[in-house]
Amino acid sequence: MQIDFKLPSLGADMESAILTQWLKKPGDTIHRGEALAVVETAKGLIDIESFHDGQVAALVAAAGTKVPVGAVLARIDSETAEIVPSAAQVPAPAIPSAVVLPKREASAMTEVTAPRTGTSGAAPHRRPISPAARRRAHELGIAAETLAQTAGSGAIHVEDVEKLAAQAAPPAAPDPRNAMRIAIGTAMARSKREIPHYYLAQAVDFAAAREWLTGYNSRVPVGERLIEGVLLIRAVALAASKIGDFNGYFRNERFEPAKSVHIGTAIALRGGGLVAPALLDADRKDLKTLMQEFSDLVTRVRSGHMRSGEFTAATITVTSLGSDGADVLYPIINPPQVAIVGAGIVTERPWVVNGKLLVRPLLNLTVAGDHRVTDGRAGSRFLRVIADLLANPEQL
Amino acid sequence: MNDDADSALTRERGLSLLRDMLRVRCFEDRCVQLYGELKIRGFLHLCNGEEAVAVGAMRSLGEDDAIVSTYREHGHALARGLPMNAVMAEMYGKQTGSSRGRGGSMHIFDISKRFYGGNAIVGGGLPVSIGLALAQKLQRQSTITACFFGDGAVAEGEFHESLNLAALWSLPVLFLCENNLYAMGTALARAESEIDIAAKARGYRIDAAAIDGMDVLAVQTAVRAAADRIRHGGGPVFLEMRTYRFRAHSMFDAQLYRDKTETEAWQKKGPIITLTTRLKAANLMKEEDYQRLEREARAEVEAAVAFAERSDWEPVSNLERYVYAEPAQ
Amino acid sequence: MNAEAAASGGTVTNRVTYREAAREAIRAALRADPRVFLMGEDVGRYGGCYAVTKGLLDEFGPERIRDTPLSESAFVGAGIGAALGGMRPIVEIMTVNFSLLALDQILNNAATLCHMSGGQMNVPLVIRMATGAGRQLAAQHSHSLEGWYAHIPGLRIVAPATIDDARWMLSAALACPDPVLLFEHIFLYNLEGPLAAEIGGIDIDRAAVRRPGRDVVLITYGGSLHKCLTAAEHLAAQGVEAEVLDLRTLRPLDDQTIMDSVRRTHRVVVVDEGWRSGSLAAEITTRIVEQAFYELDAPVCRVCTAEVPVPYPQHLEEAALPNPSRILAAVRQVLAHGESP
Amino acid sequence: MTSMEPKDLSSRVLTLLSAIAPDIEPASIDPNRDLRDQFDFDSMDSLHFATAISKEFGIDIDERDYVQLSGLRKACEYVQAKLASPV
Repeated sequence: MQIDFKLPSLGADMESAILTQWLKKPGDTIHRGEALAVVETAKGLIDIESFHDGQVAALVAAAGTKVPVGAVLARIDSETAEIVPSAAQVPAPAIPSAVVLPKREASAMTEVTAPRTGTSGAAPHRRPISPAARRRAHELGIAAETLAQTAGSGAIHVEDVEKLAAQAAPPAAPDPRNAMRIAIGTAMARSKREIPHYYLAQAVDFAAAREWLTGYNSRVPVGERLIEGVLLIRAVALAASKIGDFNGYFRNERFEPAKSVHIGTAIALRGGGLVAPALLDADRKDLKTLMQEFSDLVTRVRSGHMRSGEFTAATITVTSLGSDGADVLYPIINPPQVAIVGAGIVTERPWVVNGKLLVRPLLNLTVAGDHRVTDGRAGSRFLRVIADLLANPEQL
Repeated sequence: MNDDADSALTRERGLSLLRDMLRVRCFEDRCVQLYGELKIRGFLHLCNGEEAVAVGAMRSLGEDDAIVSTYREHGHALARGLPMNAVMAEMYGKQTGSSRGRGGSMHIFDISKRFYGGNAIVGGGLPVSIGLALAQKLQRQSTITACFFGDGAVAEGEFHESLNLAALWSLPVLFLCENNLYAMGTALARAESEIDIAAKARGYRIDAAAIDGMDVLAVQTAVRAAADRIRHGGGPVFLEMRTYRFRAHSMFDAQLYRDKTETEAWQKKGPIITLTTRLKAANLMKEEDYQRLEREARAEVEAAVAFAERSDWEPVSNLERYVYAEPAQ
Repeated sequence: MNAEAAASGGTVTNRVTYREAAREAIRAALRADPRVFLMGEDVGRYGGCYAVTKGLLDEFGPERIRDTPLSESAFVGAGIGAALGGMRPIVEIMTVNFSLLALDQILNNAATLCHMSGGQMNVPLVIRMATGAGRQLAAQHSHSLEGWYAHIPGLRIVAPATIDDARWMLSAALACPDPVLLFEHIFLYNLEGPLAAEIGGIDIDRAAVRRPGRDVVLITYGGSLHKCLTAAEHLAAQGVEAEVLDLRTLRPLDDQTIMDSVRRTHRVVVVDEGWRSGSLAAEITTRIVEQAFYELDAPVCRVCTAEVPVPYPQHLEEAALPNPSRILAAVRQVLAHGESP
Repeated sequence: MTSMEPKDLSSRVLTLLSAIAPDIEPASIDPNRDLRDQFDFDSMDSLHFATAISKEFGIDIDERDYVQLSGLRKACEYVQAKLASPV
């Protein structure tokens, strides 16, 4: 079998050598360990030995030439070559390529772009701005250039940026309504963006509730009378405590059921805007108590004496359009809550009762649910519980 | 592994010693070829010519004795019984190597064989060996520590400090100096004012003797006697093994510092030839025995090469492991 | 130096290796000053572990090209003593890995004698050492400890990374009255390139911009310089102009040139083969924060060797050491920093 | 209760309205227009208004009469009538 005799690597950092002298010629026999040639390396002359017994078949590299490591120097006919082929032929597992610098980094580098500030070349005196100030300016939407033009020459710090931002603000006191509009907008936008809403509507025969209410109110002085809204709040509270999946929060990617039932009651403000403070533990209070608290709540909203906690305590919200408005209201869930019940106005409508067509005061009740927590079947069950309670007001 | 060194030379004992030396010789020669083919990288220090020191010494040391070696350690490791597959895989830097591929030729370790590894710093193992001996002494153990080093280490400060401390505290350490006449490229006479190394050791009041490092039987006998003396509280012993290395100091050495004729002269009285001649003279072996043992040795080496070739690389994700002790699994 | 260069003299350049340039520097020093002599392990008969001193023994004889036993503490101390005694020794420690055996002599004698003696004695000694990893020599033979030595007041530390510096830095070092440690990264010995025939006044006090740039500066030295130049070429193809700053002197650091680069580019990557904790890169980063804080558009990014003993297998060693891929990743990071998230 | 001067009555009713709806500017109220249209008066506001009038003037107001309190003038007329002929 004929073997290639290659220039071996003789050192950690040897890349090539000069073949100075052949010690054998074609036809000569060669023994394992016997020197075949002499090469000149950076370290001096070194004999290179054959690892096989056999006969020199041909000399490939000429004396005096510079040869890289691994280049074929000669060919040897070897009898002993039948033993395991030299390791070179056995495919070594590849060294993981990820480690080697990929030849063309260009593709991986496409996203590298020169920084935007093209002026960084021979920029004139550059106003020192602290990293913290730079970040604060970014947050407040103030461009670095405008920062640089501020008076003085010292370094610009965070407080300078905030002073600048304050001056830039409109002189008039910010209109509170505007701030609330932004707050509502942000919450509703986030709700639309994050919460997969599903909507269900059901018409409810409100006649029994109205009848019951008129009877109740006729037996009590003006100050203790109830309004339709509180019946709905009570019904939703009882339904929420019965079916817990609609009462709680969706946070950190999972539903947290609330232990108590606080009903967020949507109260419209004059001239626009809405707040939904909570009536606490509405499932454990009777209609009389609920009405007093609800009445007090509206009074405080009207006079602007709200307690901050009341805004965040609600575990589910009820909203209605009052006595004149659309028939059906499709509300948006108030995050992080997971459901909201809406009530349109009560209107006289044809309605079949025990096969007879009658005129009845109907209330269009809707529920919007967070599909991450509940689905349509559960929603309609929840709606039916509310409807049944309203149909049997004595249970409220 | 501790058969009786003093008994008369038998065929069985002779062939066993020859087999072990041939395993080392074939391993080293194959490494030269593998280095040429870029399979083995870094530095490579071969012990051709010094096989008798490795085999003879390891034959006379106990399984629980501690061994400290140098960067010319392949013979020590194989004679000590480290599996050839693991040693070859370590030469490749594979995960299955004796040090998970992290050490390479100069850093082969095996705690199960109490083989405390090679050391790339000349003389670096000496202070460590007297520490191991101190632990054995303090724990009243019957084991000893054998420390291999070359004549080059004799010039290091650590040689002086270690021998003095070993003698001062009468520590159970056996100093085995492989004097192969060259410290890398510097002949002994150009490195040492006193070239009788055994005499140097006696200066520290340590029992010292010079041994023919080419005669495996002499080495085995001397090490056995020294080990017994130490085991029975005789304090440190120093054996200067006079030997010679047939190949370069390491890969990339043009051997400008010595003459080819000197190497050839020593090769004629090498450890393998010396034992083979003696066994044949006492007709305890024939040439076919030699051929069989060499074939078996070469086959074992090829199996180890194949094992190393198909072994996996240590994944890069393990790069930072073993810098500190890992919690017991 | 091949024949035709020597014959024509003048500014003709010819192609040499870093190894040959370093050898020529020693030869020129030996010829120029009888007080100069070379001492080290196997520098004579063996021709030098990295063959830098091959042939010098035949040319200058055993008195000035002195092979030593393996006794680093002794012969480095001897170098200090000879310098005190009026000679101009060049001591070769085979590699920085063995210099640890002579650390006491270097720190407690060479670096300290002048100050301790109230300025009476100085130590005009040059110590040359090979340094760095990348040849799979495993943990004990792959250290990069320039940062340690650059910590020591009283020492001058230089790192010639180009063929010109390998050829001309030594004379400046020998002229210095204080001890100078000169580090030659093992990857550089085979580097081949043009050598300017005569460069007057090469100093060892200034860093050098090897590649001007605009968008980021790669601050490095020694064996990492060429990795940075490779990375810079890749970046140029992306339209990113990277400046490459070769420190050349590691103690004292050339703060002025460093800060000039920072002011031009505002984004910094420091590439240092030492381990990150307490490294030269850490010192440089701190000085930039102290002196050019407001020039920074992004935190300084460091590319150092992973904090592990350097492993033997090629793919683990490659993963541990600074390499062009990791440098490019660092550049991406500093360029992306501060852009709108 | 003697009948009251109309001016006196309407100012007292206006005061009541401001009490229950402080967020309404009194000057901006058009007495003739429906409070619901002008200021989104809801059922709670109406109940509060009715309760306040009932307490102020000591008259009982049936639920069915809320519609007569839907504007300021209407409310005053309702109270006037109630006071004139208490039922």
